[in-house]
Amino acid sequence: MAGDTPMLDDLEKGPWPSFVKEMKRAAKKNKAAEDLVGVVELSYKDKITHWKHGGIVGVTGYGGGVIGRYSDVPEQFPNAEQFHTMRINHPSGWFYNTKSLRTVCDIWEKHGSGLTNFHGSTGDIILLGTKTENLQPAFDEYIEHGFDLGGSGSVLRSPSGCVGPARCEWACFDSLDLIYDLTQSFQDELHRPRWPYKFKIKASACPNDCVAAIARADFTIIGTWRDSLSINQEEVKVYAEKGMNIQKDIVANCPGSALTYDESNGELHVQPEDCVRCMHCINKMSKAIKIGKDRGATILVGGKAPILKGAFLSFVLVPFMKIEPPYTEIKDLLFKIWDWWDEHGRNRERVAETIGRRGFKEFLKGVDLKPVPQMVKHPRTNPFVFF
Amino acid sequence: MAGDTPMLDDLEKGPWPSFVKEMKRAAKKNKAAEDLVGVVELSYKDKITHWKHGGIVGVTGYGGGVIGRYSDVPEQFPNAEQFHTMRINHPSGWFYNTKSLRTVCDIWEKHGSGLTNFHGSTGDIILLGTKTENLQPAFDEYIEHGFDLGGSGSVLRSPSGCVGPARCEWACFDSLDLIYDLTQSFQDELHRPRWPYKFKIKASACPNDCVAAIARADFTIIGTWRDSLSINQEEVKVYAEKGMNIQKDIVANCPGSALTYDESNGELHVQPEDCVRCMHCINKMSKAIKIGKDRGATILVGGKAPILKGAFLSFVLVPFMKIEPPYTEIKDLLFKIWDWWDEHGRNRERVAETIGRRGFKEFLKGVDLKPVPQMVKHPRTNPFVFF
Amino acid sequence: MKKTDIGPPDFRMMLPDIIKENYGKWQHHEILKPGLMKHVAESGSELYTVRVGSPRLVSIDFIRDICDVADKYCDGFLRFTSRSNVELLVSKKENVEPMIEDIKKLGLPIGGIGDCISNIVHTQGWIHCHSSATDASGLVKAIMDELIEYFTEFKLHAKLRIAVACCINMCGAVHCSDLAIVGIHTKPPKIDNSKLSAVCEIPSTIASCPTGAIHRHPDKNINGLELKEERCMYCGNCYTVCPAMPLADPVGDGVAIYVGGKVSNARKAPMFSKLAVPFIPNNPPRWPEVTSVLKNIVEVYAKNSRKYERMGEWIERVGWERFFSLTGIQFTEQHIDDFSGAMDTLRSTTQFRW
Amino acid sequence: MKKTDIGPPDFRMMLPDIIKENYGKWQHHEILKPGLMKHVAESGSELYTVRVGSPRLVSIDFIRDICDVADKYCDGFLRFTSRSNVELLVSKKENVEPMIEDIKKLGLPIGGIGDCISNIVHTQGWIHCHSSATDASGLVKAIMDELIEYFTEFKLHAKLRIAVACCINMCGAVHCSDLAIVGIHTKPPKIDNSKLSAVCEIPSTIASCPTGAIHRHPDKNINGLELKEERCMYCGNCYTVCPAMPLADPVGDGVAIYVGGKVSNARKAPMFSKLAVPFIPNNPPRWPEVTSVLKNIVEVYAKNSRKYERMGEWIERVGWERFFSLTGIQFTEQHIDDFSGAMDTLRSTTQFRW
Ligand code: SRM
Ligand code: SRM
Ligand code: SRM
Ligand code: SRM
Ligand code: SF4
Ligand code: SF4
Ligand code: SF4
Ligand code: SF4
Ligand code: SF4
Ligand code: SF4
Ligand code: SF4
Ligand code: SF4
Repeated sequence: MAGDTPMLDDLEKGPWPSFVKEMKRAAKKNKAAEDLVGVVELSYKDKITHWKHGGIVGVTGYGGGVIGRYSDVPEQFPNAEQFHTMRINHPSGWFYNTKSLRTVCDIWEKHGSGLTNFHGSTGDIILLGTKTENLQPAFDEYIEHGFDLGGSGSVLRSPSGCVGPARCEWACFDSLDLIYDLTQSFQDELHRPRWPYKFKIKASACPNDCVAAIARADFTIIGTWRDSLSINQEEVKVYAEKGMNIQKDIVANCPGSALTYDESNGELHVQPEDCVRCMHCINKMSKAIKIGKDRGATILVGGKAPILKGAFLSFVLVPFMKIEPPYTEIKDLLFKIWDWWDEHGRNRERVAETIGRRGFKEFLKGVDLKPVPQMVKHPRTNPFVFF
Repeated sequence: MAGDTPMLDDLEKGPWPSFVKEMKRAAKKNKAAEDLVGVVELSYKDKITHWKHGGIVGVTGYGGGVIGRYSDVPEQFPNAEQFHTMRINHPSGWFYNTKSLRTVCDIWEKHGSGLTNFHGSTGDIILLGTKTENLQPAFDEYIEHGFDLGGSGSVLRSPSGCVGPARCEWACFDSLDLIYDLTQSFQDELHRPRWPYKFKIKASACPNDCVAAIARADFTIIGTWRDSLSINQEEVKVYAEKGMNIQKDIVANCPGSALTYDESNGELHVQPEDCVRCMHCINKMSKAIKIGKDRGATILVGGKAPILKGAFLSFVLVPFMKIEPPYTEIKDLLFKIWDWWDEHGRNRERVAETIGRRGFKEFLKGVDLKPVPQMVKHPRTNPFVFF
Repeated sequence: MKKTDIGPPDFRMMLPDIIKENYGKWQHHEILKPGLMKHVAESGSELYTVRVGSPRLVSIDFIRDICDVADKYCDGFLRFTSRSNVELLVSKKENVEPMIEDIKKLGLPIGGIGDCISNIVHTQGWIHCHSSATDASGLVKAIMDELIEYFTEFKLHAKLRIAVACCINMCGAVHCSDLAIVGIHTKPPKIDNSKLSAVCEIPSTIASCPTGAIHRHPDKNINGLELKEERCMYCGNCYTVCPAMPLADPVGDGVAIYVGGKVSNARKAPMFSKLAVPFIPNNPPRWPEVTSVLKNIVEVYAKNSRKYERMGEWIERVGWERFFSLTGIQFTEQHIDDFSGAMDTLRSTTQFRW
Repeated sequence: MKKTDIGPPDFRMMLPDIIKENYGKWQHHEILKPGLMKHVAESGSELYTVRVGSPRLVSIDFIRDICDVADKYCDGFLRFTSRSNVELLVSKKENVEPMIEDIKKLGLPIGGIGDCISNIVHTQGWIHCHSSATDASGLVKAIMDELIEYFTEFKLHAKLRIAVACCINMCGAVHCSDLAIVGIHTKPPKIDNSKLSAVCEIPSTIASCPTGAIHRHPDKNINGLELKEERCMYCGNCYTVCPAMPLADPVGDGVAIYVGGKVSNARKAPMFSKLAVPFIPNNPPRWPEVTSVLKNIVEVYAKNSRKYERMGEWIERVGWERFFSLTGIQFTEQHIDDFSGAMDTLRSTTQFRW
């Protein structure tokens, strides 16, 4: 049972909504949640985590989707001794109807602590805190109501994508449909570990990258176009009239030096071959400047966090690919990458690390692609070339 | 004896002065030079060098300054069988009076092939081609006439510096005197190998770096100033009148974004704390803009060619140091660096490589310097920090 | 056979009519005020989005509250953002203000759209993870309480993205955030040789250490491991592989602060965050030293940056030396990289500021 | 005891009066025409400098010729530049033009000052070095014959520095040149086990190889070495340590071309040169394939660059993809780095041109 919680109580104050208030709300209805409050207060006092290394728990037929978790203070907080989480795969773009959402809540009220993360940082609904015995029944009910587990362990993790065409004028492909299609197509890869390590897919439908794909996904799909953006000169004039300093704030910030602004006639022009499609001018002059019409995506690979060889940003693999159902080209590429990585990757080695160890050249051959200058920031500086 | 040399002969033609003509000029007077023409023609035919690994040859009391060289075709070209070079240390700034120069030539006429490089890329006078038996007599005569050997092997190499105050309005310290003083002070380091590998010192008296010190010297001294450059507005106007586009060609190229040009009154202003002293505006508006008055140098370390860990550009060690005779501060620093490198460096490891292997942090401690942000392009990105 | 592998629900079930009708046909948008924007479709339809801050760690009743609002004003649809905010999508303009009132009654902040601080991407911390060197939810609450005005008002020249990770595994885009707070250990693992051989595989534990700090115990009678402590960089990789090597320590644990990362390709290419403050000990429940450093950085940035300039763009323009002098943060040997590729981060030019 | 360690002569002996008098007191300079500039001192004194191209590999008679000119017009003083040009320093204006006439009679070009190509920094090559994969002097002669107009006329927007090195030891600032021509081997060393053990130390030869390609000969009867050829990157380090491992090969040797380096701190910080053409076989005496590639690059650069823009600055502005398309040079797998730190050179942004 949780006793006094002065430290957590302090975090109920202040303008930002309080997770402690939420924990206490759940605690009122659920003993595990109540004990969780105690465990966390103890951590605040001891300045140390009270969770042990997770054991392997799960549901029938799946190799992941559940994170086992045991407390190291079960005597004090017996109801939180087992506090596993379930990862529920989210609908593309994190769109919900309230009916579905309420169902998710109701099932969790029945089988879990009533605490959740909306969402985990990979994108899943994180259901926090249940016992081993409840995992299967909870899972069965979720499946019944149309929800399935996301990934954990050495599998494909739940793909995610930006809001895209649902609410954004800049979507260069249908990020929602693509993510849904890929997720459905790769259910086996999501649920049954067979790779060296985890693999993540994220899709942003334009270079603004609203799901931070380039930093967090082994396979990064970022929308772009091959023709030119278009400029409506009348709208340009409206921006200028409203006080925008087009030369300083737009033109001078263009990384491609592609824009020229003629103050005399108020016209803004683009040199299409110089535009690197950074989105800046489009972002800031949304009414005047529109993305191109020949749309698709750049495919990049290798993004990941620092463990173990340092962090990577994804790097360009395919400068341009059309992204259209049934998405055959992108799936073929994924299979080639997985095959190569599966064959050459060591245990706990992300694909970027395997590429780093074996060389990008070998990787390119492995996935049947030709080198192009778009793949590099610059050619090599050293003379240590293999022939 | 050299026979027909059709390939080399072809290189006598054309507008650029011909080294073949020079070889043949020497060949007329000297048998070794004559045979050299044959050896080189053979290389042109065979597309391969005809020189063997050099043996150890030298002069009494010195561990370097001579490069031993033997031909692999001594039967064909007996007079070039031994073709050693002597490196003669140049006067600061490569200034000569004709009397000294003629003396250098006369001695080489007597003891060598009569061929030279003015200068080798470290900065020495390279006397190309003599026999072992001539080395000591040649050396003795050079010493007699005030010239000494430069460095080779694992020693301090002949320091060099830009023309500096002798003919340049931008010299922030006396590069000629500094180089002369250091060369004289470190004669022992120049002539007697005792280090892991070679060590080079170069000094450019301003950031234009006219001796390419940052790329080629383990210890790089580049002039700079701590106060502000100064601008003469009248002269600015003259440049503008003569057609210079000050906004586009000067202001927009300023890497510190330190300049503002007011077209209305024709004035150019600098924000001194933003100026990174790149020299651009000064270079292009030499009459209007002058370097600051509180002058000294930035000390950088580590420049070198690619063998073996890849090339390095020198990196900042001391952002600012006053450079004034007797140059005690800079010499103290050199001794500290040499002591640390001597202790920790492996065989054939340049100081940058030792720093890379042992860590910049340890190096800083070794040379008694505190970390400052000017030492880095940016702080670390990874979280793998030692405490 | 049991039903499995059905995947997530089809998102098409989750879209309100206005989105279905104008799918892929949005024309432009306008940010009307903090937390409120309007998208206009080619058809002329207008969609209002109200963005609501969430603590992310929520009870099911929180979700139900939000569902009530969505039922009342949004035809029963809503979404979450990639930074865990709630977005309520309104097709009727007249619903916007009443809805905002209702949300305020729930005690939830509205903001995060446009040039401001949005929700903090974060992780599990002491709530759930065995790896954590700090708490995540508590840090987020403390920081957002301090910086709330940057969420609810326009006080910046660009977006400012904050992330918190409770250990250097960095679950989140922490390594590319404008401001990143990362839990770190600063003491080597404490090896428990009494249970080690029972729970860990010795060779793979040795192999897990990137610095080669772990080796077999020299005492042949002990079937366990020993550590070259001076080689340990507290990365925790051994602990991930072997539970008998915990690093957590009440004194040694705390956070580091990294700054200046971004992921968008707008203007400058994506950048990693760089180390600003190497270590601040944990001081729950409010980590006052952390929040004051962050507030100071945000204020200095807000004051000195130019229009549209993200944190990292501003720092690149003025230089890191200026960042340290303006913020008063001390530059230490820890700031100088010593990981692989470290030599490339040394300044190989005389271009710098005093 | 013999006299030693006297060091070079004091440079003060080598300075003409006009320099002694105005030492450190120069006020500004003007470039009057190709190869001629005037420095004006605070005192009002004027010093004219005429820069003369030299093949660097010269006979003593060449030096004597130059001394004659200096005696006639320059009070017996002269200097050489850091790029091996001769500089004649004239204090009397009326001496300038007659001296230029005399120099032309010697067959020497005048130029290299200002926005042009100066002399090529280079090395020994087949003239003197055992390591060389190509000749240096011959390449320089062939290139300068082709590009002479860029030395004697103003046809560029900035300085263009060319360097030639006959092997990857790169004696010179080759790794930071606008245009760099580097001799390379593309065949592994041919081990001569018959003499190896006599002339080389086996362990240090094995240790010299950065890729670990060298190992003891598996045949116990042979006291020598064997090579994993596919691991060899032809760096030549083993050959430097052990003469019984020569790499030179008439077919395998040739040059690579690197572009876009610089060392000055003006505008952009110093930069390394980057690979443009991985390999062109040796074709003496005039290496026509090399000179035509270089000429093309120079012409494309001259045409497309902006005022004051060095080669590397131009390429950075337009992008490497544009460099390859404008020059028509093929991009190959060799261009992609695979040395240490290689991953940092991959393009981690969607910003690029088609
Ligand atoms: C809703 C959301 C997508 C989603 O699928 O959930 C979204 C939505 C929009 N983003 Fe975004 N972005 C969203 C996360 C991101 C992220 C990812 C992140 O924050 O982790 C980024 C990359 C951030 C980075 O670089 O570190 C991102 C970088 C942008 C940018 C580029 C900003 C820049 O200048 O660097 C724009 C364009 C702009 O704002 O000018 C943009 C613009 C937009 C627009 C205007 C697009 C549109 O027309 O609908 C949307 C509203 C803007 C706003 O919030 O100010 N969005 N946007 C995400 C909201 C997160 C939140 O709750 O705050
Ligand atoms: C729940 C979640 C954090 C959160 O609060 O949101 C999470 C939690 C854990 N992550 Fe993570 N990661 C989560 C998203 C991420 C992300 C972000 C992403 O996916 O976009 C990253 C960075 C991107 C990446 O993958 O590189 C991330 C990088 C890691 C790493 C480092 C991997 C690496 O290669 O660098 C580890 C360490 C490991 O795998 O051993 C890790 C390991 C873990 C473990 C399993 C701890 C462990 O060592 O076993 C954590 C379980 C915590 C718990 O007790 O619940 N987690 N992890 C996120 C998953 C929720 C979801 O499914 O939606
Ligand atoms: C004579 C010499 C110094 C010496 O001690 O020998 C010298 C002399 C001058 N340099 Fe230099 N530089 C000399 C080698 C260099 C080098 C080193 C090299 O080429 O290997 C560099 C660095 C080149 C690089 O970045 O790769 C160099 C980068 C500069 C610059 C910066 C150019 C730039 O924009 O990057 C200037 C300023 C300018 O030209 O605007 C400069 C300016 C000057 C001035 C104007 C300085 C002055 O007021 O006297 C001198 C005549 C300029 C000219 O030649 O156009 N000098 N200068 C060298 C002549 C070499 C030659 O024969 O061509
Ligand atoms: C003569 C000279 C080239 C020239 O034609 O000008 C030269 C010639 C040789 N250099 Fe060099 N280096 C010469 C300046 C340089 C420079 C430029 C400089 O000093 O500014 C460099 C690049 C800067 C640097 O030191 O990093 C240079 C980097 C090398 C290297 C690579 C060192 C490295 O750490 O990367 C080697 C290889 C070695 O030391 O084993 C080398 C080795 C050699 C050897 C001794 C060959 C060998 O492997 O033993 C060459 C003898 C050639 C011969 O037969 O005459 N030489 N060497 C230059 C010395 C002349 C002089 O004293 O004035
Ligand atoms: S990534 Fe681009 S298309 Fe997707 S939501 Fe963001 S701005 Fe819109
Ligand atoms: S999208 Fe970016 S690169 Fe293209 S014109 Fe606009 S600002 Fe320039
Ligand atoms: S480095 Fe500077 S001071 Fe020295 S000659 Fe060049 S421009 Fe003049
Ligand atoms: S010297 Fe360079 S940085 Fe300083 S003001 Fe001039 S152009 Fe700008
Ligand atoms: S960042 Fe570390 S401590 Fe936090 S959830 Fe991820 S693995 Fe656990
Ligand atoms: S924490 Fe990291 S560095 Fe330290 S012993 Fe464990 S694996 Fe090695
Ligand atoms: S570059 Fe190589 S081949 Fe040429 S002189 Fe230097 S060491 Fe010899
Ligand atoms: S040339 Fe270089 S890579 Fe090849 S065997 Fe010799 S040392 Fe090794």
